[in-house]
Amino acid sequence: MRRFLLAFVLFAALAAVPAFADTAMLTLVARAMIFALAATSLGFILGQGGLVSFGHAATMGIGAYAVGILMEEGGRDALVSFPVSMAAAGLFALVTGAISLRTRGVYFIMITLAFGQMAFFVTQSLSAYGGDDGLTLAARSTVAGARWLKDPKTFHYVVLGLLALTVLVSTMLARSPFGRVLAAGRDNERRLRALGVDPYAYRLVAYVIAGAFAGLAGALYANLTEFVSPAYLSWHRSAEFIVMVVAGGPGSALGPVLGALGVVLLEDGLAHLTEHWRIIFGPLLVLLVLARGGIATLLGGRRDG
Amino acid sequence: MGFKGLLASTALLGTLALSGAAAADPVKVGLVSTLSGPSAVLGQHMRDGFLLAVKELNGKLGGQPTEVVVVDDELKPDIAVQKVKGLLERDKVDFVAGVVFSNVMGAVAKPVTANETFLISGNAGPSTIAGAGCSPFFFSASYQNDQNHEVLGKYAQDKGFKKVVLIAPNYQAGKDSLAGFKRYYKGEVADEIYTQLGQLDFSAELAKIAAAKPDAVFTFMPGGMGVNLVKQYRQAGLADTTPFLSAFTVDETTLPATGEAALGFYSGAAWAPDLDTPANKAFVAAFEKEYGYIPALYAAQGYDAAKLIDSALKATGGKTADKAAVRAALKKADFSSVRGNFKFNTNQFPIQDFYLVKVGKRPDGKVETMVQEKVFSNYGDAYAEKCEMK
Amino acid sequence: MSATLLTITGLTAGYGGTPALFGVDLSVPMGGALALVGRNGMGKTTTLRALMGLLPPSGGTLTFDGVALRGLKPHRIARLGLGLVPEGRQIFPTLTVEENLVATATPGRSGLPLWMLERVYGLFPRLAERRRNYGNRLSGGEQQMLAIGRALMTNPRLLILDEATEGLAPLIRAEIWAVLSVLKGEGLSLIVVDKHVSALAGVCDQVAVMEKGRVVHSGPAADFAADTELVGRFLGV
Amino acid sequence: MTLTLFLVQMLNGLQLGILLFLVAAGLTLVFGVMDVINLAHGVQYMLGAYLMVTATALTGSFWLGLPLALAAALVLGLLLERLVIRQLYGRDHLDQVLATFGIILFVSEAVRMVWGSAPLAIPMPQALSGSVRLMDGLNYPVYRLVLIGAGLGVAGLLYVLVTRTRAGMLLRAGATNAPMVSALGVDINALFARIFAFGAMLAAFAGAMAGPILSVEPGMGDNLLILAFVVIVIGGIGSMRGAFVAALLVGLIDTLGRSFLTDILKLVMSASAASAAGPALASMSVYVLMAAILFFRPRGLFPAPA
Amino acid sequence: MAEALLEIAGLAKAYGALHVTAGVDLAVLPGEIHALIGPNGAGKTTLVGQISGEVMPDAGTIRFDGADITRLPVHRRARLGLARAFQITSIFPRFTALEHAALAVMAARGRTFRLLRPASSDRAAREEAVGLLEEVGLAARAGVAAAALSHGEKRALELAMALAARPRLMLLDEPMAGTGPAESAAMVALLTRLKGRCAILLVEHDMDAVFRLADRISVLVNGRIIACGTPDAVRADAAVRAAYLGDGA
Repeated sequence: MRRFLLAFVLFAALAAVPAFADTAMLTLVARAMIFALAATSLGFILGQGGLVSFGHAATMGIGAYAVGILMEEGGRDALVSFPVSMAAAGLFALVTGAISLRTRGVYFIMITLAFGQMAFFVTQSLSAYGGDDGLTLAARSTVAGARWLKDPKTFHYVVLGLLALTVLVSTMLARSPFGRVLAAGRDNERRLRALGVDPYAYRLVAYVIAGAFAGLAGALYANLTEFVSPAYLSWHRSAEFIVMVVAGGPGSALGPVLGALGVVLLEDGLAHLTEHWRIIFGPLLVLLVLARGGIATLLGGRRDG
Repeated sequence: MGFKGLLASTALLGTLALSGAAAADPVKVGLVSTLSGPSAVLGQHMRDGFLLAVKELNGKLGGQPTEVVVVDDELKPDIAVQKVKGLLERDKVDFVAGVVFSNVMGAVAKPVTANETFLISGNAGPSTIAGAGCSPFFFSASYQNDQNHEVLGKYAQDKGFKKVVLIAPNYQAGKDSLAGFKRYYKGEVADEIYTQLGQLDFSAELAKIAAAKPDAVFTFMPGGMGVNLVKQYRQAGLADTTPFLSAFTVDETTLPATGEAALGFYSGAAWAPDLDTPANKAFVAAFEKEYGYIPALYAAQGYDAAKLIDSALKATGGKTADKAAVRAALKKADFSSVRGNFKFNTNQFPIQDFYLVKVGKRPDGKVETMVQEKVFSNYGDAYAEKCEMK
Repeated sequence: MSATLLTITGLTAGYGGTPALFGVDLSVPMGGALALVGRNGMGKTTTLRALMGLLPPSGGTLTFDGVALRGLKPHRIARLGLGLVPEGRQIFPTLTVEENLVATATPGRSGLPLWMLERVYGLFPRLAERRRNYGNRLSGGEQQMLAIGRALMTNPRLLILDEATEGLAPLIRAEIWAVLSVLKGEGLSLIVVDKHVSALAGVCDQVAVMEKGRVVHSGPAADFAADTELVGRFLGV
Repeated sequence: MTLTLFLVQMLNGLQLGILLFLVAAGLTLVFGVMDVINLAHGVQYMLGAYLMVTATALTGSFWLGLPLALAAALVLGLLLERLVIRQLYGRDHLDQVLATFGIILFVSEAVRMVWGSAPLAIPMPQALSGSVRLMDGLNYPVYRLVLIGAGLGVAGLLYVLVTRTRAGMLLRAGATNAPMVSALGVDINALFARIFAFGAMLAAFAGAMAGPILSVEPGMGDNLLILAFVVIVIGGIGSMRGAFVAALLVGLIDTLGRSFLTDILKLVMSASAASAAGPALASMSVYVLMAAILFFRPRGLFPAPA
Repeated sequence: MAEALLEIAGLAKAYGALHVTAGVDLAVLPGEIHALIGPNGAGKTTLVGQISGEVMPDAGTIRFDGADITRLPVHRRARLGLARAFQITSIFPRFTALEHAALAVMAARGRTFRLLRPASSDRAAREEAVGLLEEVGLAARAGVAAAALSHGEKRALELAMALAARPRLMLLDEPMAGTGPAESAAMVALLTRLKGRCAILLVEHDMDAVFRLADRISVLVNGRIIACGTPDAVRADAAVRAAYLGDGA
């Protein structure tokens, strides 16, 4: 109940942002929310399944490139390009996940990094689509022919709605038998196998779902910046997602959201204070860890508890 | 409702409200530069050059009190877009200046010009913006990306080098660079080597070069990569046998690190610290006095960008509202560039002279690039005709 | 046997807030041997863990040769002269037999005959034969000998054995009991946790019986072993 | 493609591999023994190079500067262990990732504030500035040969240290059962602190040695850190032997890929397609190698004994 | 022994020079309680691992209900009706006993691949889980978090989870370990009730319980079965006495 109220207050606050924010503020908050969406999808496999993907930015970047490339080829409508983004990212997750999930722990972290880097270098060599310079979008996607997304406030609410949907889906997945099997595999894989369940297929499906939602985040991000770049797929970005999820607390559905919003807004706030903001931000992360647990653990219990 | 939850939510709203605060009146310029990460030194030069000009003008541009908002694009295009939108929407800047890297320019040019705000490039000059994608709100205070490479290509051709090896990082600017070189060089290209962006060690590439035995090597290897390549080129003994032609590889951002290893290496540029114009002499002296290091190309271009804005605002009497008037004033380029000859082409990129420069030692023992010979006079870029502006 | 080497009074400890020991009192005289018995899960291992500092006690006092042990880190406690042969042996699998013996060896300050490699090999010839084998390649009996040898190499004044004969073949078990007798004869003090009452009575002077985190009976070991009614009550089914 | 060129490229690959090994060795020590994922290992490499810049400037000598820089790195390593890392033992890996990521941000920014963002250089020691003619037109700097030698020396030293000394035994024992080691009278915290600082010093040694051939700049440790992780994962976590083999493998694959992949592709496709695909494939060759190895051996080449 | 449910022949596993199981032959008949005893380190844990599928044998075969399962992975064996109860339960420490049982039921019935419906809405699974808890005497504790259950209750919950698969053979690994006399007696009573529902391979140290429950006993010493027969026969076996019951323990 407490968590429900927290979610309500959080989303109400985000919904109220356009009432007082200027466009720059809206852009910042939209970026934070898109990262929150990607972080939520990572938080699902990381928190529920114990799968630490170090290539999450790659799935998001593939989603962004799907929008960019489609637009370059004349496919402007979000009703086409967004599902294509999700499918492309999901397909990437399916192929790489099928291989990566053979490994465990740190080996999994590193093999997902490897696939992420491969995707990164592929986008970098896409000369037809700007290569390393990236690709400027002609405009934001249309929705059934309408230019809704052009308006920053509408865009804000679209992102907010999709973020809410993602959090909802992640919560429902966590509570389903599927989610329980995933969590059981995380906590005691041996016992789960003895129940007659091989967690591999469950993990793969979870990995693909997370990838597809990261692809959705990428599609939104391409529209926000009206630009796609290999930088979106870099391992630095993947590391940032892990930081967001862990900072917020991977055990709860809202943790990654809070983590992403906190990191993005704090970075922006500190950057206004000093050019050397990292000298403050770094120790803050250390203190956060030393003070034990993430923001969400301070606020309430864990999802599977 | 948990108290802590409430606290967190209100804190979030508080952050939003605070950073949403509005700003004051004078002429505002947003200076976008790369100030963190491995390439920060380029951005630092550009920022210092720009700020030096504003300081010399007593903190005023066109006689108006001026506020310069410096933002770090972190060399991440999406971060740059984010911050530029902040400049446009929140700070309501009248000009955006700067931008070191083309991929950042690719991301920010559209939002700035679409907002009908003038964008004065302090370095990046991608071909799209010089050509079909040109905009009345975009002015380059630097050069078009291909030009410096063309200088070396022309020089290699004139000099009669029969066989060269080209080497550049495997990304768009690297490919453009080699294309620019080949526009004027018609001899044999023994090998085109593409390296990984950010590569540290070039021993494998140097071995290939040595095996090919070219008359000269041309490279585009910016930042720390260039430092490594120069030092290793020298260490491999190639410097004694094979001329090293380069663009954006040996300049005053990298020379402090390469030191004498770069002596005798060639580069192509529209400017060098020893370029003999009165404005330049004053600039270099003032810059060294202010910051304690020798300015590079990026500093000179940043300096010129500020002077260009100053000249335009003087012409409009400090008014920024009439965009057409500002644009007309900018186009005149009525300021004394440290580069001497400087005027705008139809695509609002400069027409200027380009030189072959060579790393040499100053009387005080420091190394810098020195003008060797003029390769192009009043030279415009190859894309201007694709621009529909007249 | 007048002087007391180890005194434990009112020891309480627990795991994650759940108390497991409720005021344990034990003492071992200089050169004495104490048998600690009781059913599984009654707190014997927990007592030993608390003694060694591996589990911080929540109350009580522990004094070893006049030094208060509470609050000391395990390595400080061990260096005072407590040698642990843990439950499950816990041999280092990536070290050879000889390395297991040498790695944590400390020169003796106990006043007792010094333990060196040769002496351990003399005590357990099987170990000498397998000195180059890795710890995870030994049989259970060999591992147990190694665990005892490893503890002896720290030259302790008090040797603590937790279920050192569990699951071993009778011959090997007998060999270990014989070794313990020899060690005691040399003046080494012992705490022995085991289930084999008659064998215990052959080595130990005193017995303490634990039940549900308390010492519920203590007395001469021989008397206890002879009292089938007592043994049945505390150890039988 | 002549045989000489191929051999020269093998030598280049060997040298890159040695450099990677020096960084990966410290990482695998800290990770394998203390079970701490230390992302800050890359900035320790960077710090080593910067300390070397200052130390050589202060002493005016490479040979005096090197021990000074290493000592400073050792002290900083001990300090970092005491302030932060010590709190991370036994914590969730992700907590360690987060905290050491914070350290990266802090140290990188601090380095930039102290030394500035322009690339710096470490002068090559006079005695080693000569070169050997390996093939026509190409000199191989003596310094690089020394670097290879030093790396092999360190590898040998590590081998002896781990397999032959008591410290090495304790290190291996601590890796499998730290509480038991401490129950036998060894101060495990002090042992860990020393291992961590030693690892930091190894990284600093790599940075200091790389300084004369590479530029010293902020962020120089980032990509190397990732490559070092690739190395220890390919080798099998905690295995020093694995780290050595994997480092050489990665060094060779990377170098040979960069040297010959485009030419090889030209045999099967058009020149323009090859020069487009070659460099991209060469860039990812290391990652393809890792994915392939983990596909067939999910715990690396030399998995730790169960 | 053609009708044996589980038939093990020549099973072996060595770690280096250490032969943990060295040619084990064993047969479990349908419906019987077959106890496996032996001193610690005799190879019981490895043998249990080999039967459940966690340890792949170096040599030998395992047949279950006539089919060769020597190389099948754990979950496939579980699906064939070979259930295993572990020493310690709690997949999720904060989940209730009922939720644990329900997960086991859903896993057994193949109803776990449901993505968006809450697990708690599966009525049928819930009812079946309640029935299982009643069977093992945990009905009154259904709503208690697994971590808060007593040791004996956790063992009972383990049994409930194993029973959820409606197994034909249950592998019970030391169900009496660490339990008090009362809990031990309750476990014996429970296993007596289950007798005949499925075959049970019982690995246990508590001799009293073993001799009370088992139809047949096999004795494993140094990786080999040295005796197999009725309790009385095993008790009378000289080799067994020497090797195992020797010290009068």
